[in-house]
Amino acid sequence: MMPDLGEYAVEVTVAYGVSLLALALVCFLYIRRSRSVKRALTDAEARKDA
Amino acid sequence: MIQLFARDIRLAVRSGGGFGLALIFFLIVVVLIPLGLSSDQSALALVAPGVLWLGALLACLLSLDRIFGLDYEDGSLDLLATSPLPLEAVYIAKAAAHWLTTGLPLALAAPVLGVLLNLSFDAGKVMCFSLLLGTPALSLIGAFGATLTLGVKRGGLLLSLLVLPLYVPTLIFGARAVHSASLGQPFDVPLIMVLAISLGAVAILPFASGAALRINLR
Amino acid sequence: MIQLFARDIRLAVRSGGGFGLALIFFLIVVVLIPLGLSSDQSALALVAPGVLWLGALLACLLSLDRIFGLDYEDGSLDLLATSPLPLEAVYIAKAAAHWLTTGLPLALAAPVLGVLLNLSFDAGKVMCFSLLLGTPALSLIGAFGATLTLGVKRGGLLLSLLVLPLYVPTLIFGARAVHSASLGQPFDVPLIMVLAISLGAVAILPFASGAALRINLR
Amino acid sequence: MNSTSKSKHLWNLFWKLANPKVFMGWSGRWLPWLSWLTVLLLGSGLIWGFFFTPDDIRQGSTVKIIYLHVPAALMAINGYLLMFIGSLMWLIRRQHVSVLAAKAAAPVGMTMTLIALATGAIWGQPMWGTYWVWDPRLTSFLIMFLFYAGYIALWAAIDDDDTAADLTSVLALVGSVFALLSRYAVLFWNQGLHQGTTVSLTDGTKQENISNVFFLPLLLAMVGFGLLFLTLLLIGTRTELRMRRLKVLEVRERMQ
Amino acid sequence: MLQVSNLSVARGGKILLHDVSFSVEPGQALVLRGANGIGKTSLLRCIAGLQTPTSGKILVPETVAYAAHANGLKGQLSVFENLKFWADIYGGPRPDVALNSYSLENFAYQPAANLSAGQQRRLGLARMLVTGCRLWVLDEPTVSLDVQNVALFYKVLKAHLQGGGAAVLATHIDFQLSAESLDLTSYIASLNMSSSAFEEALE
Amino acid sequence: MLQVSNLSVARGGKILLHDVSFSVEPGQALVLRGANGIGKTSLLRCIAGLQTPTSGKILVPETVAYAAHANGLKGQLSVFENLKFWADIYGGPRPDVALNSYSLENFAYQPAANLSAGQQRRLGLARMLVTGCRLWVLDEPTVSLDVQNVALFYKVLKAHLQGGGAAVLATHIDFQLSAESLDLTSYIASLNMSSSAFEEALE
Ligand code: HEM
Ligand SMILES: Nc1ncnc2c1ncn2[C@@H]1O[C@H](COP(=O)(O)OP(=O)(O)OP(=O)(O)O)[C@@H](O)[C@H]1O
Ligand SMILES: Nc1ncnc2c1ncn2[C@@H]1O[C@H](COP(=O)(O)OP(=O)(O)OP(=O)(O)O)[C@@H](O)[C@H]1O
Ligand SMILES: [Mg+2]
Ligand SMILES: [Mg+2]
Repeated sequence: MMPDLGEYAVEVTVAYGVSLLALALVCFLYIRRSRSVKRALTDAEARKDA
Repeated sequence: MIQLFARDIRLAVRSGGGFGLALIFFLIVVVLIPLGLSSDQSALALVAPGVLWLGALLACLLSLDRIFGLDYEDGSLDLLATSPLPLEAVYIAKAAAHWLTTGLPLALAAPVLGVLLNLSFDAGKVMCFSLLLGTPALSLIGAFGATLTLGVKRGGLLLSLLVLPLYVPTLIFGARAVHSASLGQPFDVPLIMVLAISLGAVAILPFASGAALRINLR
Repeated sequence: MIQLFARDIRLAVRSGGGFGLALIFFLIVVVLIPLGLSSDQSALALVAPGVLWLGALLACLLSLDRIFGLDYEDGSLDLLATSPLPLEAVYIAKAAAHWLTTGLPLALAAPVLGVLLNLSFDAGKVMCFSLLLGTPALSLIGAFGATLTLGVKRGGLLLSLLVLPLYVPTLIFGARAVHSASLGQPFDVPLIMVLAISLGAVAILPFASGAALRINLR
Repeated sequence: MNSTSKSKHLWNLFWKLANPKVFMGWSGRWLPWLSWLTVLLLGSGLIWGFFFTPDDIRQGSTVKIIYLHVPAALMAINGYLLMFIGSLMWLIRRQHVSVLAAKAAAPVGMTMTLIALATGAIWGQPMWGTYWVWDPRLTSFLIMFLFYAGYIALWAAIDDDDTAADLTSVLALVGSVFALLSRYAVLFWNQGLHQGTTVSLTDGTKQENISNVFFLPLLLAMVGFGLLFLTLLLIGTRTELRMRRLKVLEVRERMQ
Repeated sequence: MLQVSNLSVARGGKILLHDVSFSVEPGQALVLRGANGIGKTSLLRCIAGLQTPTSGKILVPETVAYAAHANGLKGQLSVFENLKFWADIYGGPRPDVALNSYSLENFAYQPAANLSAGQQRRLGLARMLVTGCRLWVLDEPTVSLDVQNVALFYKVLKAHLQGGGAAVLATHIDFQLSAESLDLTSYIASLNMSSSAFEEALE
Repeated sequence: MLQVSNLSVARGGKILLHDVSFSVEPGQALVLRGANGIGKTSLLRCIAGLQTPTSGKILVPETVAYAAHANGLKGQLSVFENLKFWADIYGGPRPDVALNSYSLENFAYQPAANLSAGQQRRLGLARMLVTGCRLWVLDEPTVSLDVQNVALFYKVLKAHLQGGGAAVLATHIDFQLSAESLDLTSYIASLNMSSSAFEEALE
């Protein structure tokens, strides 16, 4: 499965690891904040209408 | 005391002056120095320990006047002085909050920034260690300076002037430790000196600062 | 406008933040940097232009938040805004006062301090000249940054974070001019660039700053 | 539909999106599709790049880093551009959506900058023998990172939303002028080691000095990164818009 | 001299006052009244041009003299220098008369930082006289003043009105000068008015 | 509860008040009166322990609650957090009662910076309640308060006194609570008193 990365295996995997981690982190933060704000807003609208 | 510490941290975070700011300032100084130097790369590793220490010191310096200045101006320092909390405790709480929001992040980031200045990873570790031992002294000495210049509105420059000479020993020993490490020489003596300065500051400065605060509020 | 300029200078002198303070800070930084460096003397002349420029830049930085901060806090900026003086003129008067109390003394002192760093006298002259041309840009950019961070109490660190990246071109060209001069190379191109930045800053920043002030007072 | 009326249609849509309600509706409709497309393209681009491309003769397997490095660098620059345009539109036409989009773009752009810097640094070790050199392109990227940081910090430091929007926009405009200036200053300061531009996006065709086996997955990764950027931008802008609404409701609630 | 029509005033994104209209002629003073937090300061800031109203129109002379909650003094400058500075900025009369009217002559060469709260307030009020402006906008002018000094303030204000000047002021004390007063309570904006269509649009 | 005997108070190297004596018992309030600049603030600062008198003695409980001209609020913290902080520092009661007494409940979670002048003052006064101290030292407490809120303040003060507390306050307004008042005018120090023996020795 894993391709042969030769003598630079560490560098390449670290580069992919770090980047994907950063991307995952920023996606996670955006989605989490989006969810919490959305929930807070629907709650607030519900309270207003109630 | 814990409450005051917690309040100061909360205030720092709220006003956007939390953990990140000192760090980025540190980064900027590290970027500016090679830019200001000629494009000669070889000199860089040579100056790295000094530059990193100096950057940490300046990042510390720039936030010093917040430590007491804000409370003095809005009158809450007066109120704190009439509260059951002794002024020495006020000083310690505030210096500790300052260290947590500036010194600690700086120490942790230093090895990474060291890479930008061609510092080896081993020397980077010593850098981190020396900053961990030294930044408490920077915060304590700085907060002490801040008590002296309380009455001077926005006396940032004056404060730096008072504080910088007091920072010299810490800077010299700290930078020397890293420098020795980067040359593969032993670095325990300067590191112990840095620790000694921090401990000495904890032992003496609360009393000096308490007195200075009392004088300034009079 | 002249009155505001005169008042700011008078205030700077009265509160002990006048001509001397920036100078002494500059001196300390210039002395500290070699201390932080290894004791290698030959490297010193090489790094001197950068160090001097960086010192000037940091000395400038430390007094930036005074420019508008004091007036904002005690309410006189509100009053100035309702006065017949346009806010652009307020900005210019204040930036000019800042330059006179920090930039100018720094430029005049730089050749002398250059001697401490093994800088030749000719290069020292160019140093002085480049600072004379460049410090107005530093003051103008800095005052612009100060208008942005008005509402942020004692936002010294944030202010530096905003301002320092803007200082990069001035620093590079200024230090390069001196570096070239110390190597006996032609230095007119970078010097002209420094002048151009200063002129550009005078042309654009008053409007940006006027707008920022208006927004902050709203 | 001919092409002029099509572009006119897009242009109209663009301005209509400045209305928060239209924006919420439109983005809500497209977001799921966009997310799946992102996963698909980014995933296939990176998998192709990582698993199914040959090694370079000189660079060995490190050439695989290009599928992260170049798209990230590209998006970092685009993010800055977007921030600039959003700020400008806010100052001229005072459309909240544009400035909130600028606000939402900044953290993504900063992450992209960080990825470009990190992958570049990791790449530098085997190629140049050092993690970092003060090469002009690298240096200007670092400076751009600082501009991002300043922009985000200013947003964070100001309490009032409209004031923050105005001030950060002024900063973005003035900052862009100085960013350009810095780029030239840095070029003047130092000649570097870094690769010249070999991929040109203007015509979208491959250039002579990069072969097809590398170029196609790279193109896919670039499109993937672009879509990811867009997705996060939409999510972020929607969050900011909702946040504004939430604040109004909270103030009102407290008053009752 | 001052004409305010259908003004809406907001602060912090919330509309406070709605549809306020009044006018002040030369020789008149208008006292704004209302509970704490009703929006007096915000209204006065609009008139002074420091804040833009959300709707409505304000007709004012080109320059007005504004005295806020804060005095805007420079502690390091002497009382005289403080006044002289504002006189220069506005191109108004020399500070001597102003100093005398608030019996600050004895403090003229003291740094303003050394004044007590009430003395600083008097200096803040004396500033009005050196601006040479005909419209004064005063936010709680009598705060921290003792009885005698309040009387002094009345005297100065009366003279200003008799000279064809005008004034708008907000205060909580019983105002002992014959002046119209306007109670802002009836202009309180209802809660569901939002200051920006943008925030409404999201429902 | 508070006993002041033969006190001399100086400010800026000048003796202001001379030979002041009074005492305040639990359940009592004392109103200090006097023209602007007579030395009320300086006297209160002596009582609060922020300033040392040049001569005379002050007997006070270990901790007193002091409210100065400035409110000492943190704008970035919410109203509740501000009070909570002081409650923690003094080990006093929870802020809820204090909030209610000054009808600040609605603002509890707003940053203190967003309050109007009068609202900030109320918050400053509410701080007294969370200190749990029995002696209150108040410097012009009613500044910027409207009539209703002044009444609120009276109510709170009365409750404090009835609970065995005591208060010293300086004010310029007509004080509508039955309280002794002390006019400081008769204690004004003559000019040739100097505040330091050192300066005397130079003659
Ligand atoms: C931290 C360091 C680095 C940074 C900040 C950086 C930045 C950039 C940027 C901004 C681009 C896009 C330029 C454009 O599209 O015109 C780029 C492209 C590229 N970089 Fe780097 N780089 C770094 C290190 C490296 C290293 C070490 C290598 C490999 C030896 C490398 C190889 C490349 C290549 C091959 C491209 C594609 C050029 C092209 O075809 O357009 N970079 N880099
Ligand atoms: N820092 C200072 N240095 C020198 N003198 C001062 C200083 N502060 C106040 N004074 C002087 O001391 C005197 C008393 O001031 P104080 O503030 O105690 O008066 P006060 O009775 O509180 O007046 P007010 O009613 O105006 O608040 C004033 O005449 C003032 O000029
Ligand atoms: N910076 C701010 N951000 C948000 N809201 C604010 C801000 N400043 C004031 N407010 C709110 O606006 C309202 C009006 O404030 P304003 O200062 O105009 O009142 P005022 O009538 O002058 O009151 P006072 O008599 O207490 O001075 C208050 O309810 C206050 O809570
Ligand atoms: Mg008000
Ligand atoms: Mg007083």
